[in-house]
Formats: sequence, C-alpha cells, structure tokens
Amino acid sequence: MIPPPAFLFLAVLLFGLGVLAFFVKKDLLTQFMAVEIMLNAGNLAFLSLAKAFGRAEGQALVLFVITVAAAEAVVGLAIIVVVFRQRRSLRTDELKDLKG
Amino acid sequence: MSAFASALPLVSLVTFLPLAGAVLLVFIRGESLKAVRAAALAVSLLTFALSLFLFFGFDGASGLPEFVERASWLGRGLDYHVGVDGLSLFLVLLAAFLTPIALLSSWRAVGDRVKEFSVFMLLLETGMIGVFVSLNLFLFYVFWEAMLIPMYFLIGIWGGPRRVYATMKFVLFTMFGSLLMLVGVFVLHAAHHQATGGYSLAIADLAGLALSPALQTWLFLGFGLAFAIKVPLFPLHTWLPDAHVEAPTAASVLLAAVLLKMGAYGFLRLGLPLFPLAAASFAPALSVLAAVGIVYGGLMALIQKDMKSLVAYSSVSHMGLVMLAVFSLNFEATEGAIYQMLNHGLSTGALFLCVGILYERTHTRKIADHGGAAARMPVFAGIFLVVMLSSAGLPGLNGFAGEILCFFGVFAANKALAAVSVTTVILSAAYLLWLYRRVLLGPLKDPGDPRLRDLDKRELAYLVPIIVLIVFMGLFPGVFLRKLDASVSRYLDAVKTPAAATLGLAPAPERGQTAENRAELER
Amino acid sequence: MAWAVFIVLSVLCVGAVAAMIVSRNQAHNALFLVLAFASLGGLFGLLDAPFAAAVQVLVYAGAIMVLFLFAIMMFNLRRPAPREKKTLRAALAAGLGTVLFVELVLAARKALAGSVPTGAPGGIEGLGRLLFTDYLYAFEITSLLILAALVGALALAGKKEDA
Amino acid sequence: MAEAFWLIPLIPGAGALVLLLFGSRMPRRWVSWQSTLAVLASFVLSAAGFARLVRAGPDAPALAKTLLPWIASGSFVAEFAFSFDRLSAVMALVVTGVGLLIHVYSVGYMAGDKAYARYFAYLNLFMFFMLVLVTASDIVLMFIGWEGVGLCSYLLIGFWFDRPAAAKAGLKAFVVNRVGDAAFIVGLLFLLTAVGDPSFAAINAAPAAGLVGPGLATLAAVLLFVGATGKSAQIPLYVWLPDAMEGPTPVSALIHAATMVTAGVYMVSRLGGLFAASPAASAVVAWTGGLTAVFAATVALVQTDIKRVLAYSTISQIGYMFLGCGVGACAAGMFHLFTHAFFKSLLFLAAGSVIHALGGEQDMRRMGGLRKRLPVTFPAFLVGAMAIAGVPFLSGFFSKDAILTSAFAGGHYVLYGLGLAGAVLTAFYVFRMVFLTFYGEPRAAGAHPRVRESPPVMTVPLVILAALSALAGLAGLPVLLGGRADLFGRFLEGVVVRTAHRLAASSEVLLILAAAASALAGIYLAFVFYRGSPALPARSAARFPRLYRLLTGKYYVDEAYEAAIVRPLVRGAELVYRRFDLEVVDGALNASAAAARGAGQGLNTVQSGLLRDYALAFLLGVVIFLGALLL
Repeated sequence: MIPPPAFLFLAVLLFGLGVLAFFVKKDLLTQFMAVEIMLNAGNLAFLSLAKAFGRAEGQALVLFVITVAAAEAVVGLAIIVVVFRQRRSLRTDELKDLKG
Repeated sequence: MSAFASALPLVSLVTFLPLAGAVLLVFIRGESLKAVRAAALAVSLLTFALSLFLFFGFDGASGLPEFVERASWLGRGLDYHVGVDGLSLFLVLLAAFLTPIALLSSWRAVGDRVKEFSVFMLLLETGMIGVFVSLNLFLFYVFWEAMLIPMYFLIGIWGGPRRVYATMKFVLFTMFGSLLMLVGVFVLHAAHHQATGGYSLAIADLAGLALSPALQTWLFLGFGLAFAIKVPLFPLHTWLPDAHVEAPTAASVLLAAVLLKMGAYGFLRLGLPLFPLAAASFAPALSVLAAVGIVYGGLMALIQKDMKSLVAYSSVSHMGLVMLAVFSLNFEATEGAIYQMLNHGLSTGALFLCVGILYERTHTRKIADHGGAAARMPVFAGIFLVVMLSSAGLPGLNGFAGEILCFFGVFAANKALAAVSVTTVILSAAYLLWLYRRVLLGPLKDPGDPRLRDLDKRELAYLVPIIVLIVFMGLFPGVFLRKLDASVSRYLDAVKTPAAATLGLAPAPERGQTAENRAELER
Repeated sequence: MAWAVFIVLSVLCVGAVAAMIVSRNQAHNALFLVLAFASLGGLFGLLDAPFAAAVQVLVYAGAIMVLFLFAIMMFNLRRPAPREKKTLRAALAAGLGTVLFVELVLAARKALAGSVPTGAPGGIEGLGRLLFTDYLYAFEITSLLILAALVGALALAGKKEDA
Repeated sequence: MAEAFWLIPLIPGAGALVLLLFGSRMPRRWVSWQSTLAVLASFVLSAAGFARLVRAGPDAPALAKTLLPWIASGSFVAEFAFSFDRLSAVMALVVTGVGLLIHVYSVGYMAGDKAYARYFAYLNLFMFFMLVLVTASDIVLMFIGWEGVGLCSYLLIGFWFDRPAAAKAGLKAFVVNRVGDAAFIVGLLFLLTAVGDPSFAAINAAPAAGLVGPGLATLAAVLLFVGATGKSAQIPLYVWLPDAMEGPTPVSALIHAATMVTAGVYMVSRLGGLFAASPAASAVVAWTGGLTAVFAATVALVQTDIKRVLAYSTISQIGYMFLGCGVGACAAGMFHLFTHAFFKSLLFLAAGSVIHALGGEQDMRRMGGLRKRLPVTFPAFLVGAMAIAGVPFLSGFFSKDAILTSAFAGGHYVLYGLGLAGAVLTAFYVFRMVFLTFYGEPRAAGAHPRVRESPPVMTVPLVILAALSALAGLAGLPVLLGGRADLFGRFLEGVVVRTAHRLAASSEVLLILAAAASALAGIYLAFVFYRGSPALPARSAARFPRLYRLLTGKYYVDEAYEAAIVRPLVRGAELVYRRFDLEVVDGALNASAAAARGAGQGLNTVQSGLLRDYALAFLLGVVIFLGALLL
C-alpha cells in the first residue's frame, strides 16, 4: 500500500517538469506536449486525492479532463497546422503576430 | 382578444420574435436577397402586429405595468421581469412600427451583405424593445448594452466613408456612460441587500429604497450621465451628428427615432423615480442645459451643409425640449414629453427617410448639390413638406400637440426657460424650411438628371403610414394621452413625494392630480 | 511489490519527461511522451482507478499521441529545433517555476491535511453511477464539446478551395 | 341650416383634401367647379348663420358646437369647439364672399398654369384654415387656423417654386410669421395658466373676474399682439408682405390683402376684453397701427411695382384697423377690415387683370395709357382707388372716418394726426398708380398691340367687387346721420368692445370734412405730380436725394434685419460650431482618445507578441494567486 502523498508529490514534480518544458522549449508542438504533461499531472493529483479521501468524484473529474484534453488537442493541433501552413515555422520566437 | 392576449406571454413574444427571426435568417441562403428581405420584413411586421395587441389590450387605469411576466433568471435578484406601462407602451410600439419601415427603406440602399444587415436590424429591434419592457434593472442594462452591438455593426459596416471614426465616437461616448451605469447597478444591488436583506433589482423595489441623499447624488450622476449622453443632452451631443451622417438610412431612422428616446426614457424610468432627491436638486441645472440645447441645436442645424447632420442637430434641439419637459416635473410636461418623444420619433425618422430617398437618387447629401427637386418629384415634395411641418410643430399635426403640452408644463415650472424653449418654433421653421427651399425648391439643379424620379410604390408604402399617423396623432392625441394618464401621475408621485417630504413641504395639491380626477370623471 | 512497481513507473515517467526536455527531435519527444503517459496509466491503476488507467492508455497514449505523430509527419521538419539560449526570460521562468513548485508542495500538504485513509474510492460501478447521475449534464455537454472540437478542427485545418 | 355652421370650414377642407390627393388626375373643369362650389357652400352656410343671428337679436347666444376633444392633459384642455357669433359671422361672410369671387377669378387667371389643381387645392385649404380661425371658439383651436393660413400663405407665395425669388419670399413669410407666433405662444401660455380655460369667453371674462391682473393682461396682450404684427404685417414684422407679392395675384388679393393679414385685427377684436383691461397694451396696438399706417404709406409713394405699392398700401390700411382697435373702437376697425376686403381685393384683382393683359409686366413705368384698352378693368380699378383714397361716400371714406373720429373722440390727437397724414399719402400713392398705369402715353409693355381685356370670368368678379367697394360703406354710416345709421357698429355691439365717446355734431362734421379734404388733397397732389407736370416727380427726387433713396430703399429695414439679426446669428452659429462643437467637445474627446492610445502604446512595449512572455505573465499570475490562497 503506497501512501497517496507519494503520488501527490509525483504529480507536483510532473507539473513542475511540464512548466519547465514549456518554458525551455521553443517549438510550438513540444510546448503543446508540455501542456499535456501538466494536464496529466493534474489528473494524477485528482486520483491521488480521490484515493486519499476515498471518494469517486476525483475519478469522474479525470474522465472529463481527459475528454477535454482530447478536444483541446484536436483543436490545438489544427491551429498549429494552420500556423505552420501560413508561416512555414513553428518556432515561437519567430511568431510575433500577437503584437498589437 | 383579451383572452387571446392574456393567454400569451405577449411582451416576451414582441421582444424576442425579432431575435428568433434573426436566428431564422441565419439559415436562409444569403444569395437570395428577395427571400432574406421578405423574411426580415415579415418578422418585423408580425412583431408590429403583436405589439398592436399590447396597445389595444392595454388598460392603463392603474398606472402599474401590465402584461407583466416574471421568472427567476440568474438568481440574486437578477430576474427576467418584463411588462409595459404608460411610460413604455408607446415606445415599444414606436420601435415595432419603425423597424419594418426601416427595413423596407433599405431594400435598394443596402445591396451588400443583406442577410447580415437584416439580422442586425432584427437584433437591434429586440434590444430596443427589451430596454423599454424591462422592469428589472439588470435586464434593462443587458438590453441597453446589447443594443449597442448591432448599431455598432450597422454603422461600422454599411456606413459612409468616415464610418470608423463615427462608430468609435459613438461607442466611446455611450460606453463611457453605460460603464458608470453598471457601477450604479452594482451599488443599487448592494444597497437593496443592505436595506432589506433580500436580493432584488426590480425597479419597483429599488424605487422604494430610501437612499441617503449623498448616495442618490452619486448614483444619479452615474445613471444620468449615461442617459444624458444617449439623449443627447448639450454638451454631450457631438457623437450624434457624426453617427447620423455616416449611418445608413435605416440605422439613422432607428437611431434618431428610438435610440435617442432611451436616454429620456431612462430618466423617466430610472433616473428620476429612483433618485428623487438628487433629481430634484439637479433638475434646475439640467433644465438649463436642456434649454441651451434647444437653442444651440437649432442654431447648429441652421448652418449645417449636410442634410443628415442638419436633421441630427434638429434632434438635439427637439430632444432638448423633451428633456426640459421631463425635468419640469409636472403632469402636463411629462405627458407632453412622452408624446413629444413619439412625435420626434415619427417625424425625425421620416425626415431621415426623406433624406435617404434623395441620397439614393443623387448620391450626395450636401445641400448645395441639390435644388429644385420638387419639379420632378411632386409627391415626394408633398410628403417631405408634411413631415417637415410635423417636425416644426404645425398645429393640427402631431408635433404641435406634444410641443404645446411641453411648453405649457415647462411654463408652469419656469417661465424664463419656457420663453427660451419657445424659440424652437422659430428655429425649427427656419432650418427646416430653409433646407426645403434649398433642396426642393428653386430651379432644378441639373435638368438632365434622369435619376430624379418620383416615389415608387415601395417608398410610398413606408412613407404613407407615417404621414397618416402624423395627422392622426395631431388630431386625436387623446387616444394616446389617455393611456398615459395613470402611469404619469403614479410616476410623478414617486418623483415628487420623497422630495417634498424631505424638504418639509406638504405635498401640495398638484395640478396634475386635479387633472387626473377630471380625466377620470370624464371617463 | 507495490512499492517496486510505483518506483519503476515513477522513474520511467519522470525520466521520459526529462528526456523530452533534453531531446530536440520532435518525433522522439512524442515517443517519450507516449512512454510517460503509459507509465502514468500504470500509476493510475495503482491508485485503484482501473477505468481511468484504461482510458489514459487508450485515449492519451494511444489516440492523442498518434494525432501528435501525424501532425509531426505532416510538418516534416528537417532542421532540428533550435538550441535554447539562456536568457533573462529563462531565469525568470526558472525562478517562478521554483516558487510554483514550492507552493504546489505546500498546497498538496494542505490538501491532504484532512484526509482519512479509507478504502478504495469505489469501483467502476460507483464511477458509472456518479457519471450518469450527478454529472449527467456535464457528461452530455462534453459530447457536445467534442463535436464542436471536431467541427472546429475541420473548419480550421480543412483544405479551403478559395484560400 | 345654421346649426350646421361647423361645416363652414370643413367643406373647403374636405375639398382641399380631395384635390391634394387626386387633383392632378382630375380634369380642370372638375377642379374649378369643385373648389368653387365648396366655397359657395360655405358662403351659403355663413349667410344662413348670419341670417339666424340677425333674426335672433343682439342678446341671443352664439351658435356653438363641440365636435371632439383634442388635446387634453392635466389642466391643459383644448377641444375642436366652434362657435359662430356676430364677429365670426362678419368674418366668415367676408372670407367666403371675397374668397368665392377670387376662386371664380382664378379660374380665368390661372387657366394656363401647369399646376392648376395644386393651386385650387391650396386655395381651398386656405379657406379651410381661415374659416377655422374665425369660427374657433377657443384660442388653441384658433391657433390651428392661425398657423394654417400661414402655411397656405407660404405655399401660395412659393407657388411658382422654381423661381428663386418666390421660394425665398415664401420662406421669409413663414419664418417672420413664426417669430410672431413664438411671442403669441408665450402670451398664450400666460393666459392659459392664469385662466385655465382656453375659450375666448373665459379669457375675455378673466380680467373682470380677477384671474388676470393688469400687469399680466398687459404682458399677455402685448405678446399676442406681437403675434398679430407678424400675421398682419405691422411694424416690426411687416417685412414679409411686400416680398409675398411673388405669389399669383389672386392669392395676393385673397390672402395678402382681404383675409389672412387681417387675422390679427380679428384676434385683437376677439380678445377685446383682454385688451380693454390693459390701457398700455391698447396704446401699443394703437401706436403700432398708427405708425405703420404712415410708415408704409411713405414707402408706397415711390414703389414702381404695382403689386408692391398695393402691398405697402395693405400694410398701411391694416395699421388703420389696429389704430381703431387700439383706441377702443374695434367695431370701426372691423368695419374698415370689412370695406378694405372689398376694395383692396378689387385693386389687386384689377392689377392682376392689368398684369395678365400685359403678359406678366408689373412695373408701372412700363405701363401707361391702358384706360381705353382695358374698358372694364379701368373703371373697376378707379372705383377701388377712390374707395381706398377715401373719396366721400365710397366705402373707404366711411370706414376710415369712423376710425379717425374714434381716435379724435378718445383724445388721441397725435394718432388722429397720423391717420390724417396717412390718408393724404394714401390718396396720393393710389392715384399715382392710377395715373401711371391708365393715363398718359402707352409705354413699353403697355404699347403692345396684343393687350386686351381679360375674359368675363375675371371681369365679372371685378364688377361685383367694384359695386361692393362703392356701396359697402352704407353698412356703417356715421352716427351723425342718426343713431340707427351705423348698422355695422350696432350689429357688432355686445360682441366687440367699444368705448363710446360722444362728440358734438359740429365737431363730427368738421372731422368728416377734414377726412374728405385730405383725400381730395392727396388726389390733387397726385394729379399735379403725374398729370400736371410730368417732370415734377424726377425733380423732387433730385431735390431730396437722401429722402428719395431712403424711401425707394424701403428705409433699408430688410438690410438692417439682415445685418443686425440674420447674419450675426448665422455667423455666430458657424463660429460656435467650429470653436465649440468641433474643437472643445470633440477636442476633449479626441484628446482622451489620444491619451488612451498613448497609454496603450506605452503598455504595448510589454506586449512582445511572444508566446513565452504571455505564458510567463500567466505563470506569475498563477504564482501570486496560489500564494494568496495558501496564505
């Protein structure tokens, strides 16, 4: 029986790595993957807390997060495809169109 | 009829039918202009037909809102709560009456993105009617803001060459005002909660709050600024000429006829009854501004070189009289103000239609480019004349009935301001008839111009109803005024009693009350 | 036994993510990510959430990552991603990241403060009951969300004739 | 039939509506018959009502009829209420009678015009409003007629709207009238708030009942009278009337001579109770009238356009009427209104006949010698001229004498002097017109061989009017000839206010002789100037060049108004528009917009457009938020 706090610590660690990855990487696609890691860290946290409190709500939420993540991934990738078509690049230090 | 009327949520139907129509339009193929136009017109006509049930079903004896519908919506007092009373009934009718006319008038003028245009027009109608029927402050605010959006697009997309500037100015002015109003809404919500422990933004509940004079002052300033900009009250008027000049005819019509009324309506529905003490202390200053606006607008109209900005400044002048009457706080002035709002809606709307008709033919709004059109367009000249005389307040037409009541009421409140306001009789005749002379009379500017043809059936179809109404409202104002009586005296009670009580005055026997008695006796 | 599994899976997961940070090949990154997700699935299983574990493996490690791989193939990037430079921004991000990490740890401790270790949070049956009673609306709405995402993605990335 | 008196205005009104809507598709003959018959019907009804009033005796109440409520709100109540008393009867008879003749005349005069139906529609519409004005029983309803006739005047002055001068004159008429009307409305408001009932009966009774004090009465009366100076073309608002001659001549005869312009006199007579309560207001009326009478007559001396002479003459004659009303002899004023309606419309119609014959020529310097060639027009014109000049035993002689006698009897000697001087001037300019037009050698246009008399449809009304001009005076013979002689005055007794002054018979005879002498003196002078020694006018003009220029320039009143009122107003408005609307208000707006833009640009440097920076900001936010949650 592994105590939930261990899982929770793992979740925090993964989230931190996700943040790190997001800021270190410079191509849109990998940054997007970093976001997915953060989402999964969240999931892990939900599940460990569900375990800790013995309640199923956390598990239900994880399902929703996964569905939303799937939807998000689809749209996000579509956007990345469009960006790539127009700019021929995915380097976020080259994409400056958000500047007003 | 009454059974039918009571069985239906009539007010909601009238309010949201245009919205439903707009949704419906989205599914019509935009290429078939005819279908789009016909559908939009049909929806707006149906709305008008339904609004007539409101008119005929309206009793008006109690002075309370009728056809009330109430449902909880967002909770915490943010309810869906609508209904009409004497103050709002005719403004709803006005909006419902003019929307089909505006749509019909744009059949030739708007050939580009007709579907979107029609959708925005219908959305605008829902917004306008929604403002008038709202009995909940939050709902009022939602409609008030929502209405801005279609107007923004109508001017911004189908407007004239300087439309971007005009829309920015329009939006900046009005947003500035309405943001302050939003703050006021929050404060009122909190104040009500503090006073009663419950949550409500029903206007009637808020009117019952005895707010401290200081709070009233701040709230009145917040709300008043929003309304004054909309009216527009001098010196906050400069967005109006620009917006009008750049707006397409249909938008100008609704802007002048209905949107400007919202400012005055705001004062009547909210500004004065909710904050009577502040209103009483600000009324003299606002009256002076209104009176200045009458003369100022008139003089500015005199020197405009663009037909539309001339009419726009005439609105400043006319609405100045309405506001002056509103701030006079007596029975005749208030009824006169409401009636004059309708008159102004009709006659100024029609003036914009007439200007639009000329513009469609000549593609110029500069007065100097016109001349002598009456020779080619006799029917148009006649209709323009009637509209103009209505706007100038010729006795027997609608403008006079409202004007004389306003004068009378204002005179009872302040003789000097009344004398100032009467100059509108001179100024309106001067700028309108001068416009008429320069545009329609005199020798024909370009005898070979083939575009100057007289009105066709479609144009007659939307102008003739206005003319008929102008004459009818001039000869039989009682049909309309009697439906106002009870609501107006109720409103005046709300406005005047607290003020009198605080100032230690006995509630003096109002001339309005005796008059009301008389009206009841006659009934 | 459980501890061994936990440690192996944790190391795999953290290691995969770390490798992803170091690697500059997108395809490799994606594969690392598959590995991380798969091991997370295992961890979910350890947490008495078999259904979540299955979904994690199927949807995440399977479907979503395949999507990523397709995208990467479409771009067909020849040149590797550029080398990262250490800038002020990176320092700032690192600092903030550390603070966030500490905060998260604190938050986690706080979250667990009131926990009473009980048994399993209920099996698949309990989860299903929950989904179709309390979370029915949310559940139905997610279906709409997915539909919207589908349409949105098509509208965005689909070939336009005139564009 | 008399009960249906409220149909008097409505019949021409309905006729006008039909003509306005369908006139352009009707045959001309139909248009002429319909419009004329409508007026005839009103005339017959008026006559019936008149007969009823005569039969009913002086103390019988007026016929009254309330059709519908109109505007009612609070204490403001106005109704469509008509009444028909003796004063209304006189006015209605004059309006419908003269109107009928002018309709007939117009059939001939306008025969060639394109917009025939429009013309008659306007004419019928005018009859409608004018009759509303005279039969309204409350002052607010009267205001419908009051403004309505102004509208018709505007429409008919600008009837040939493609002529710039006509369009301009119409505009001027309407706006100047509106200036008066604004004062009228203020006066109205004073009265309505004080009296609380807009009916004339209530207003006239109010001073006696103590509802209206002397100060208020003066204020209200003067304000209403300012309205009358607009409508009735008195100083200072007379300026529109000479320009109004741009309209068709029958219109000038009907509206700008016989009926509409006398509405002010009618109003003052109608509100006699109010004016009588304020000696100051009455004095204002009398002095305005007296001064206008002389002032306009002096301008008429040198005008060369035949219609303009008549226009100034109208202004001057209405001045006499106000003079009469102001000195408390409204009956005399009304009597002059009555006779003036005949001889002035006669003069206009005859002038119109001349103009018609000369193909549109209006300049008397280009006429002359038409005596033989216009065998009906000339005698008619002559009768009219003698009547207005006050040649003894014609109508104008009696009516003018009645006014002057009243002024003298009331002790207003200066006003009497003004009136007498005006009478000399009147006789002079009218006969100047006669001599220039009909005598001497044919000049320019007058020499044209195609000049011939107008058709009977035009000359018959002339003959009828000439007969009336000659004989109408018999209705109001001087009291000198016995108490029963003044039929007109006795008819109106009890309806209009009259301050009775008894004069010795001898002084009354002297006054009559003075009046006759002044008329004859004027005629003689005109003969000397324009028949006796034809070089004299030019010589006197050269002798007094300043005076001459002042008169031909019409005292430069138009120019003064333009320079003192219109131009400063327009210039000032333009200045304010540029300085205030465009600079201050919009400037403030633009400045705030610029400030917002500047602030935006300042903040914009933070916006690198780089995803990472936004994410960093986001991260910062999360850190702060989480930190706050934890604390």
